[in-house]
Amino acid sequence: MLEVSGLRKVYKSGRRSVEALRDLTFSVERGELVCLVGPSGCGKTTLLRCIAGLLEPSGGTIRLDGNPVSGPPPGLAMVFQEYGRSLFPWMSVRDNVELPLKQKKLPRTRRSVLVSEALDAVGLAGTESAFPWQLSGGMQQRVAIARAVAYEPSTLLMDEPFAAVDAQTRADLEDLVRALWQRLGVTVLFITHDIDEAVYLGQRVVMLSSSPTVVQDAITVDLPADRDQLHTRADARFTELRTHVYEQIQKAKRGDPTPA
Amino acid sequence: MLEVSGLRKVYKSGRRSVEALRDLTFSVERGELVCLVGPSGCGKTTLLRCIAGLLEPSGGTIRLDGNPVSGPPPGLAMVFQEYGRSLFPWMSVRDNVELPLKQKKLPRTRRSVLVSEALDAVGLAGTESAFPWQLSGGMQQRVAIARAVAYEPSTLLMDEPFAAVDAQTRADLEDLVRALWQRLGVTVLFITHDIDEAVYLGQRVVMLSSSPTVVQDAITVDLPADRDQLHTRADARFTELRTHVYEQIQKAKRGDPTPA
Amino acid sequence: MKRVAYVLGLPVVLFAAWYVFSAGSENFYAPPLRDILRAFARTWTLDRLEADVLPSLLRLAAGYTLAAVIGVALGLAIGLSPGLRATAEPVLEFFRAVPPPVLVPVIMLFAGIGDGMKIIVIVSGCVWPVLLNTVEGVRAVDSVQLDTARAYGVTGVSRIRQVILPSASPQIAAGLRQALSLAIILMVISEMFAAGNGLGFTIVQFQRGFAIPEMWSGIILLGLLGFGLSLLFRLAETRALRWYHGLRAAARGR
Amino acid sequence: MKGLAGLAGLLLLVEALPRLGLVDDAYLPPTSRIAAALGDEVVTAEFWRAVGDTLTGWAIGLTLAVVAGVVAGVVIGAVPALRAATASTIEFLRPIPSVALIPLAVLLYGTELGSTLLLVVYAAFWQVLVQVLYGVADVDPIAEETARSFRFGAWARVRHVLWPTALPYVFTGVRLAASVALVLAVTAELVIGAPGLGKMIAVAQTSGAVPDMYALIAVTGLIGVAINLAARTFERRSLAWHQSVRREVPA
Amino acid sequence: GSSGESSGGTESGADQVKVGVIPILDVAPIYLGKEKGFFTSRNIELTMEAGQGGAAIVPGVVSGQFQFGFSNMTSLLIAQTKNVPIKTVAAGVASTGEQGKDFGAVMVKADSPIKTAADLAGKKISVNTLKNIGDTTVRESVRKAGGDPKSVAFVEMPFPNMPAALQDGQVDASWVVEPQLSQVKAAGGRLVASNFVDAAPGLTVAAYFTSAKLAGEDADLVKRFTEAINESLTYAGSHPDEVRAVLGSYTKIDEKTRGELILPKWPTEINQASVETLAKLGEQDGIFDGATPDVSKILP
Ligand SMILES: Nc1ncnc2c1ncn2[C@@H]1O[C@H](COP(=O)(O)OP(=O)(O)OP(=O)(O)O)[C@@H](O)[C@H]1O
Ligand SMILES: Nc1ncnc2c1ncn2[C@@H]1O[C@H](COP(=O)(O)OP(=O)(O)OP(=O)(O)O)[C@@H](O)[C@H]1O
Ligand SMILES: [Mg+2]
Ligand SMILES: [Mg+2]
Repeated sequence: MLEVSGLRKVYKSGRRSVEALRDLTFSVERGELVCLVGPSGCGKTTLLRCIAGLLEPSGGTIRLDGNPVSGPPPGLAMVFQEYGRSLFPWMSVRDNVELPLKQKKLPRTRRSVLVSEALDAVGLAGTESAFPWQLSGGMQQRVAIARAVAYEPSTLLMDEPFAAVDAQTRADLEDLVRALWQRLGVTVLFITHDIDEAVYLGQRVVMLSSSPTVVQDAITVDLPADRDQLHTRADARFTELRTHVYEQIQKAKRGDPTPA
Repeated sequence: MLEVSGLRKVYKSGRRSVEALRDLTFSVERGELVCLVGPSGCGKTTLLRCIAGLLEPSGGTIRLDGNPVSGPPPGLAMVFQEYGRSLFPWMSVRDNVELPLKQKKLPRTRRSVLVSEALDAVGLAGTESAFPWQLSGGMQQRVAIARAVAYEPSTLLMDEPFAAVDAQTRADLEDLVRALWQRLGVTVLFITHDIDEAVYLGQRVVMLSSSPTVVQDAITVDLPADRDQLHTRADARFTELRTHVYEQIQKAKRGDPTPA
Repeated sequence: MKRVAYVLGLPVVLFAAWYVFSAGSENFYAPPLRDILRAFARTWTLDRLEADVLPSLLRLAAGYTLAAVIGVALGLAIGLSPGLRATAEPVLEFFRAVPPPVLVPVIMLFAGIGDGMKIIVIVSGCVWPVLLNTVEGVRAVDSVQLDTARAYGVTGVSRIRQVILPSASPQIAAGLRQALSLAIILMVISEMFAAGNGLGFTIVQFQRGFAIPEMWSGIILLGLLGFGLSLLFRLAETRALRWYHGLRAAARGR
Repeated sequence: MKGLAGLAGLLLLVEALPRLGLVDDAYLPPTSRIAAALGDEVVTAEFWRAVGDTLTGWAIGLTLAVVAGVVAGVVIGAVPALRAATASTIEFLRPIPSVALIPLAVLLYGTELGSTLLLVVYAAFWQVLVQVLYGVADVDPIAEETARSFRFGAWARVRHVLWPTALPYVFTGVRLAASVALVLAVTAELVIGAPGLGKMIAVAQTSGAVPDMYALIAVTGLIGVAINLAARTFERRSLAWHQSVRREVPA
Repeated sequence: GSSGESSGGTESGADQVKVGVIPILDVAPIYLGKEKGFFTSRNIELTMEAGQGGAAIVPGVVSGQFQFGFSNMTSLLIAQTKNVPIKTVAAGVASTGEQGKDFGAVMVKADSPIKTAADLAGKKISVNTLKNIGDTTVRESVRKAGGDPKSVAFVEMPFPNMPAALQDGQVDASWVVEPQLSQVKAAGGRLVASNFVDAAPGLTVAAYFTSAKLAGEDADLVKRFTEAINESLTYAGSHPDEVRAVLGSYTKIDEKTRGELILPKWPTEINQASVETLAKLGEQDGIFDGATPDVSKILP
């Protein structure tokens, strides 16, 4: 279980000081899939970095399964918003996906199975030997996703992972994430700007306010666990939920303080 | 007027050779706003780079107002898909936006008006003195947009320019682009993965097939010129059009050859 | 064809100019190129190459390799640890500013007068560009790449081998390139002390023996040596940094 | 602060080595004796004149080398054809040791400043040039394309894109060149006998005045440390935006 | 004074003269002479340029940067075989001619098995410059003592490094000159040969020289310089205490050593016979690359 309480982060550099997160408290059950939405610049990436142990919070605590997070916890995979920069340009696509698996000390055969399965799942079979910079933006992003998927993590943090892919691929990837989540029981924290996506994917949707950032609202998505692109999105409850989230975000952008 | 005819681009590097564009022919009238959609990796960025004169096509011709494009034409502004890397990390946000204006030799006062207007329009007032790497992903993308907007171009090429911003901001920016286009009579070529966005924004939507890439289809968006987020998107014709585009893209992804 | 023209074009022009302008030179220390070339053919016979150039090259290879290894290893350590950098930098800067000719006697105190001393002299001079560039290259590794490695538990040796070194490699290459020609220079300097053979020794002997055309021919040989080694270096670099050059060339549409 | 600890360690080591009999103190005297010799030196006007002479040669030579290296590097680096045409010549000239040019320098300038400058500039120039060439090649292609798409002129591309990218490389180049220039300035004085610290070292050496010699060597080393300190301070200011510097600001 | 272009007259009319010297014991007379005014009285304003050796001094003289230079005889002979346009103008320094009491000698460590010059055969000896006056004269010592001169292995290192190298056993013997000679003696070193003495009686070790151009164009200046040098040499020869004192002005030799070191002889005449012997020895050892130096061409 992931518990964030009273999280605060202030960036200081020279004269400039930005309070990215003011006071965040929420928790994610083990094996839960939570989507996080919020206006651009509200601190979602900052939050994810803190949870991953990559950034030192200025205040508050983060606990994963009861232990305070001080560095990246084992079994964590992360898809960075800056997908392009998070791929190593000196490695082929295959090596990029395989490297974390090597760190996990998986045997070679298992690695190669995982790598090709993951690349297949994101629709990149055949590009194994290309370098990341020979791929289109969307393809690069999918390599980053494949890397996380192949890792078979126990906690998966994704920062706008589908921003650069087309609608159809996006739908496929959404289903991929849900399938992975159901198969492995991963805890997933998923940042997106696409409200439909948040509602379609998540068990819960947490909405952040704009800066100074607090939790604006959080809803439980009471849609059936078996979802599919056609029927779920056509569901009346789906529309209700998405409208609710949309309104909250609009409020957040206007700066209405309606903390949950 | 922009005319692309028989455009072909093959990337060769070592043993690998990728035919990114096979045979593209279409044209954009002067002052037209055309949206371009297509599966991830189909060559949209490649096409935009060729049009901007940044990349040498392997075959075919591109003409702008009758002149073959050999380098970036004057009055062109481009928002790159890799927005993060297209901002200069050694300059403040203000300087990043202002630099192209200096190149245009605009007087100082005019520059400062344009810069603050543009930053205001994308919702970044107050970050002028920050460095790009101190901003969130969405904010960086908006700086890149502000740079293009402040430039008051006669041709505007945008490569998934709203991929990293939240829904509300996205809507605002869409309206900003339409307003700019109407005010200045800019020729706009707009790449997006959001089908609704393509239909909402464009006078026409050009759909590309998946690799080997040709023009799969092109539709004229016969919605009224005065559009707004609430009513236009609720229009029945809007839904029809977006369904059409969606189907075409699905076809393209499956690889059905239905060239226009 | 075009590449050959590029490689040879300017040198040919320069040598031709030298040839023409020096043709009537009366100056004892700046003899006509004609004489120098004649001396070259006369001096650098196979025997001479084996007796003097080969030992030099061996020392050069040993010194350069050692400097590369030390420079990269130390540079990694210093680049990764700001604390170590703060502690070690002044001491290193201190030694960096001491001229090799005055350092040699001190080195001789500890290393004797054999090849070991000469190799140490080469190392002591050409380790710096490698070291400095490695330090800067390591410091400049992209933060997102570092975060990615951390998040996926890529730590320790594999972090260094798979992430930090490749990322810093373009700058390390710059250092190695610098060090290569410095190594040749230091080879010459080291052979000015307690040497009995070697290219540098021979050139110094020519200089002292007033064999000026021979001396210039030796300098030309040094240049050729540098040129040859840099070709090898470029070959190695092109292979090792294929991703880097590819990345830059690809986006430039060439 | 930590840097002082490092230097103190070195001083201790040099004090200990001869005291423990690991080296003969006739050839490597302990720190205290060197310090005493240094104390005797620093009160003489001759010493300060020598330091002044050395630093003059160093500063002028370094300035010339850096300016020439940067200009040549940017021009050559920015024009691929020029780069291809000059590469072989550069590789040919670079490994020619400055010391081999001593007769030429004396021929042209005697023991005047010119001799020292010739050697200093020749040696330091290449260091800067090579660094700049690599730095210019490091430009992010997207940044370059951005500049091209906005039709930046040649100067603007150099000024706003090439230069900032190359700057970290240039800094390394200047730091390398600064010490090479110092080394060559001292060496030139040492061998040619142009006035300066190097000449004093030579005199101390031939006279068997070992502590004096080490004291003078230490002075060159300390000058090097001071130069680096200045370079680092300057770097922190002008590279505040760069990965390497921004990460070190505590968050 | 008929000051030529090359010597650059000043407003006061005195000739500006630069002399390239190595700042060692050998050139004490010129420093002393300058102090005593032997040069100013001949309308010469003297500056000493201290180079580390021939590499810096000879080109300086040839190019006219210096008017005069100081060099050992063997180097001058080598220069002659290569037709370097230079000519000697005055004697520089000469051996004392006394076995065991010369200003240069071959030294070994106290406990060295080497007892005589003959034992040097097959050993490693350091000299400051290979193929020069050091190794030819040391070979002559070995030869005269009945050893095989060919089997001696010479290594090159600067004089100041030799005491340490000898002490450490990096070399078996060192040819050193003052002040290193005193230093080695103080460290317990033992003398095995006085090579200059063995080479030739009254050996002229070094001389002052000028460029052929200056010798031809400004004979007057050369003449005045020679006179001044000769006066200096004579004065130095008869005032050893002042020599020891003047050393303190241009070297850093400490006072105690200055008092102890063996002074060379400073005759005003170049000993032509000894030079010819040097030339013969050099030829024998192959340091002229097969050429034969023409002694008469370099002597004044
Ligand atoms: N390195 C930094 N230095 C200073 N300020 C920073 C830094 N990184 C982020 N910030 C600031 O912190 C705030 C939150 O940034 P963050 O990247 O977390 O936003 P975000 O919610 O991920 O936005 P987006 O949706 O646009 O990616 C922003 O105002 C940003 O300017
Ligand atoms: N530098 C390159 N070298 C080799 N192949 C490349 C290079 N750049 C792009 N490609 C290939 O060209 C094809 C088209 O790439 P492009 O970036 O134009 O796609 P895109 O339509 O913009 O995709 P996305 O929507 O994912 O950004 C891809 O298959 C890609 O692998
Ligand atoms: Mg973000
Ligand atoms: Mg693209």
